[in-house]
Amino acid sequence: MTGFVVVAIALFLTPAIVKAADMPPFFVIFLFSVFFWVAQASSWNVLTGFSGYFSFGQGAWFGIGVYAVAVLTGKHGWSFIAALPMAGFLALVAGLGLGLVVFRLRRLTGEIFALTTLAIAFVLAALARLVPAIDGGTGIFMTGTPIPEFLGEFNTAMYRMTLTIMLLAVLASYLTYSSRLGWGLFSIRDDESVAGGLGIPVFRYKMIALGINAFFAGLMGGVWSLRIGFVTVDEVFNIRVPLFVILMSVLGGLGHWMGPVVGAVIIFTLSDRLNSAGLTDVNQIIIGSLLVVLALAVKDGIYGRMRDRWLTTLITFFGVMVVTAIFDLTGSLISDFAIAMVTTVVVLMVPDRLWGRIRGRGGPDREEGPPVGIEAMTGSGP
Amino acid sequence: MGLLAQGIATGILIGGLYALMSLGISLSWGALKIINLAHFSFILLSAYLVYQITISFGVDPLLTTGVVLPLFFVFGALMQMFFHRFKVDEFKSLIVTFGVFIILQSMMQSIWSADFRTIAPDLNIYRSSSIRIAGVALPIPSLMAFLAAVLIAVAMSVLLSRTYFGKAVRAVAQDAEMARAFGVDTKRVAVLLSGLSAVFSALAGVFIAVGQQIFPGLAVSWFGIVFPVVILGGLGHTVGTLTAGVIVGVAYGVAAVMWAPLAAPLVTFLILIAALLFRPHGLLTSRSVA
Amino acid sequence: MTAHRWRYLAILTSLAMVLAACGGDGEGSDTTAPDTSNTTEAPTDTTEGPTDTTVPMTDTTGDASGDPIRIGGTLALTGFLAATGVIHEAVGKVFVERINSQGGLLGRPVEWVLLDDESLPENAAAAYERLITEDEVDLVIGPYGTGNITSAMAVAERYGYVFPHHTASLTYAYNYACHFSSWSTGLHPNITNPNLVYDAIESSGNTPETIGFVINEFPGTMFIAYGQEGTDEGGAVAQAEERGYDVVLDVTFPTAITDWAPIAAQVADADPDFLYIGGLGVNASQLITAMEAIDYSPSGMFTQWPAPGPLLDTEGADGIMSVTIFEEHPPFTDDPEAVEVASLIHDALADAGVPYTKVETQAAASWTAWEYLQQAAEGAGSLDQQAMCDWLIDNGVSTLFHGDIEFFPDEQNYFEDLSKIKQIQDGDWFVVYPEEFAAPDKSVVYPRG
Amino acid sequence: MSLLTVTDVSKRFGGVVALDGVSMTMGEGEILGLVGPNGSGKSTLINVLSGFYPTDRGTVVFGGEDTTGAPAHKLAALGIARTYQIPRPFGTMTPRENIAVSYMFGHSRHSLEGARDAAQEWLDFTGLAGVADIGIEELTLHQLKFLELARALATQPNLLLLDEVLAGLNPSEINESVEMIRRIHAQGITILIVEHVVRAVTALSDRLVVLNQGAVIAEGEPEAVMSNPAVVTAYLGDRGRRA
Repeated sequence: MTGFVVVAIALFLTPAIVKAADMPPFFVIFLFSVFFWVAQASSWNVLTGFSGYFSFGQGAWFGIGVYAVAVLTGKHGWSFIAALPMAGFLALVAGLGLGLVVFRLRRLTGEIFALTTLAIAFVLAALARLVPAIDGGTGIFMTGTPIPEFLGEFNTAMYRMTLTIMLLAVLASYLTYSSRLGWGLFSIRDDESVAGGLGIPVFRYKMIALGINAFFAGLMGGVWSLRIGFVTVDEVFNIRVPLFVILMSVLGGLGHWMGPVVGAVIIFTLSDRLNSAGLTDVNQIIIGSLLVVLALAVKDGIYGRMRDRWLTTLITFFGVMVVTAIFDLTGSLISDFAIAMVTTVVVLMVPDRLWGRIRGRGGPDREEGPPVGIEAMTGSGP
Repeated sequence: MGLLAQGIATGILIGGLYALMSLGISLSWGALKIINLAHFSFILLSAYLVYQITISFGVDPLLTTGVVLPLFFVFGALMQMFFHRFKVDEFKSLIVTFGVFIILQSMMQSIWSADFRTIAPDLNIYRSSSIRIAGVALPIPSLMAFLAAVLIAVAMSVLLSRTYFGKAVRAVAQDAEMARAFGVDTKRVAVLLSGLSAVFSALAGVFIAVGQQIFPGLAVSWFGIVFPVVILGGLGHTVGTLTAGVIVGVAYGVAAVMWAPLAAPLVTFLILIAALLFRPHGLLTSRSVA
Repeated sequence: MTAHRWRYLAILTSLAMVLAACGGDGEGSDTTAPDTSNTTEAPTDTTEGPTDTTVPMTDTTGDASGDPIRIGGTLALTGFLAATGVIHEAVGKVFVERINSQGGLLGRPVEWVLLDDESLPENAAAAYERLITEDEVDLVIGPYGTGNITSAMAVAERYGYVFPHHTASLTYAYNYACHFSSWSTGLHPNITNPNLVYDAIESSGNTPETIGFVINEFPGTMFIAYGQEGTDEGGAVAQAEERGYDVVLDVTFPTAITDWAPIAAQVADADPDFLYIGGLGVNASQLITAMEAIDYSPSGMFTQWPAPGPLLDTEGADGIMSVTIFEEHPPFTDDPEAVEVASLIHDALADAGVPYTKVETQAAASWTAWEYLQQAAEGAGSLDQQAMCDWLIDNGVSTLFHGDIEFFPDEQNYFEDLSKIKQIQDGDWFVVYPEEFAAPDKSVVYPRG
Repeated sequence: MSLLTVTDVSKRFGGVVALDGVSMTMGEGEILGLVGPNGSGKSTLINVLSGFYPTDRGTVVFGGEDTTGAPAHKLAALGIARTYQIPRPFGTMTPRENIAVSYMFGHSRHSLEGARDAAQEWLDFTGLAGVADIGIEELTLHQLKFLELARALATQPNLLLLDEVLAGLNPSEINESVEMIRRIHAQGITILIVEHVVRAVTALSDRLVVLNQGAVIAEGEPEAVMSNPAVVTAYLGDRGRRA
């Protein structure tokens, strides 16, 4: 918890440091994009990672948030700061509404649940197109939307808002993970009816998980409407958001609150660097292969490996970081970070058996006592 | 009235194409427990291949099936071997095949560019020809797709309900372990079925190449049609899939004509959600493959 | 064993990423990075960095020498706008090569830092932030697509960069003092554009009694068809009614439409004398195909922003009209330079694997936007954004495809609508209206043959 | 006084009648054996009592409170715990974590803090302490059965429903289990035990209830019940009776 506070403070100070250290302002912009994805992935993980209900609904909750703010500010003259809470609230209502129907039906589990959530997004898109009061196809401009002064100029404001929401989302995910709620959800994921038999209020817990997911996805969507600038149905309700959060969480490791955080940082940094190198097509192919390889080879996601080989992780990461920084290989801190990160991931991807041989002994490598159960999948639980 | 009749007629026909696009996904999902998103790029890739072969050799687009379909049978079979090798389950398959989908998409774009491709009319006599029945015009491309879909749906349901292969598939669909225990060569069955599924998707691609302009963005736009059809029809249920395709096609057509084209997707998905809530195992309910 | 092989494949993939990341930043790092701390403050300061770099280099050799002038921008190279984005990519490359071969800009070579925004406005915004604050490009040029341009313009405005762009359709929304549209639509396309179309039709001597509208539910096409949201001014539909045409059909369809048969059926049912398609890309081709499929062909058609190639290859499209800036026939091709550039663009598009390589609206608009940058920099004699902006407003630009252009600050920097009407006649596009731009002995054919 | 009263409970699946007007009571602190041939409705009754299936007809009163149709988690909270014929542990958790979860929920509501340590009590009780922190997949069937018991006990129930805990165990393991059930009972927990292994049930139970085709055909002292002709018929068919 103290660690959490320290990180929070550090992040809030970062923009000032960036300015003081004459680092490119893009650093700030880069960071708030990371925050966006961390929040999205973390909130998704509370539902899908913890309770095992695979959801494509992220796009829907996100979209509701975006449109809530866009419509209220753009069409009803609300101030941004007044509209923002509605983004979270409306998404929450929609989420609970879905849960109320879906979670009552025992058979709506597994892929059927997943596709229901997918369908929801399509329906919302169709609605937004059809109803002029929402969009009606003309799109909504957010570029002119005034932001309250106390938040600072645009990028600073975006940074502060995304950071706050991201911290709250991760905190929610962490608190869930380290409480009865979390363990109740894990039990539901493992065997829902047994969980019920042990006195876990299955329905209520699933509703809470879905609520947390929808609320933060929507709230962040509300902030993001400013970033999108010109809100249209096709941009807001495309399958990109749900697919990225899935990719990020799977890569980082479902089930632990840290998994999506790690995954989001890795994936976003990678695609950002590849895009900035003008290698989008490569980016696509790499992301595709990453998906395939990780789903097949790295069972519990990178974060699991990071815990098992925490020492290696630290040494590799900071080692590379220092080298690239000292010899100024890239001229950009973000790129140094990206390289260090990728190298670490590469090292962590070395399969257990081979790893054991490298380290001069057979068997899977563990640099600490072999954790099992939730531990294994997720590292130190509560 | 004539308008409505026309709307329904074209709806039924386009429904055939939808069914054809959905069959492969439905079968591999229902019988092999593989949610194969790669099928979307299979459809598009086959359309591109048809286009390429047609314009390079100036042949009739329908003749290309001789090359394209076997090719995709191999693709499908190889893919299943791969899944088998790595014991890919339902959940993993969603992620893995999505990865494959992304890769194929960007490859197609880098080969054929993002621009629109059309088989010029002189090579494609089918595109805008049609036949009239009782004042209702039936476009040839969708008519062909529809007939193909009916043929395949019927053939498959016969194959699945009457032959040993069919029994084996059903056994695998119900409980692969058990099937193995009873001496069914589950891997061979799965590989064959996966190959067939790919062929159906490829065939859909052929008719798409014949019927419309193709571009990389197309594949994603199919998600919204195919998934409703697959779920509505019932996983692995060929006749059900055909029925669902027609229902979606007609619903789409009628909603577009009577209300607004914008409303069509809405109607489609409301049908889907209703189905998910009340008939999660498909219209002609049958949990197993048939 | 194979399990391992796959894992190793993972390692290789990741290594590829490392290289990619390095490579990318190699590109980024080979520029002099002047004091960056200013770039976030007031617009005037942002130009300080760039202007520093205009100081002549000591090792001046050859005609275009010294530090390259870096021009940043994104395009929709992937995603649903990519089909057209690829045209703008090809044109930009041609322009940059040509300017470098002709001694560069201000005596310095030009480097185009092109990124992909995946057709997403938020990516465009992020990319322009990066280009301006991290890569510290000297100049920016707009992306493709209304949404992306809108988001990118907000960034350019934040840093006071001159922002030339080619294809933003929601003209009324752009108030940035240093944005310069190279599109020929003028500030009120929702008024001028439909009127041009109707004038063209009537120039044939025949006036349609009934008209039908099939409109893509896309901001740009909606704007031109129905006027600006909130204000009831203009719009193709309203103006058709003003002219006494009887509007017998008015349908909007979703951008990602998959089935055209129902709309075709509706058109056939309404059977208008003239069909106005507010379509993008292949919409028109798809609709015509669907109508042909039910043996219906309207006696006159117009489509907003088509992909010209596929339309030529569409059975039953002969006689359809559209708007354009430039077509490769006299009088446009009387200028030899235009012909030369056009041929360069052909090759570039062919290399990019684009089937239809002729220069028309998109390519012409794209080229013009680049001309803005070039002439502004040369005119102002520096890369000072404000100076360039002022120079453009004071002097206008003389363009290859639009002729001389003058920007009207009180018209949000737009110039008058210079659009022309083109029509497919015997298998090719020809400008048919206004007369002075019409191809030799070509005029509007309505009703079509 | 009776802890559980079942009155005229019926349950049908489609055309099949699984329970047909079953009535029975259980006294505080007794061990009741529920026996009957395959498909006689034993497991269905357990599922009804633990709230997995709603009843079609009839009422269930537990601890003086009408619990007919109450959801499983409510019944668990009231103090009903069950085990499963085929063990169903939480696969991603260790035995300790499995027990900790039910300690947190069930009849005993505890926070996460100390749940892991609290689990030790039942680990020791069931002799699983040695395998407390290894993966579930490494446990033997015998150990999994004990984990079922430990997990049920950790909810600190008043009524424990044991669904064929002895099935698939070898004689020595059976004796061990019987011993353990006695010790559980000694803690004052009322036990409903469903069994095939008649020898063990008769040894354990104070009373037997015999189900056949969803109906109670006999009830009472174990010996008396086992010699009841109807019961013999049910188990062995008519030949058995003549013999």
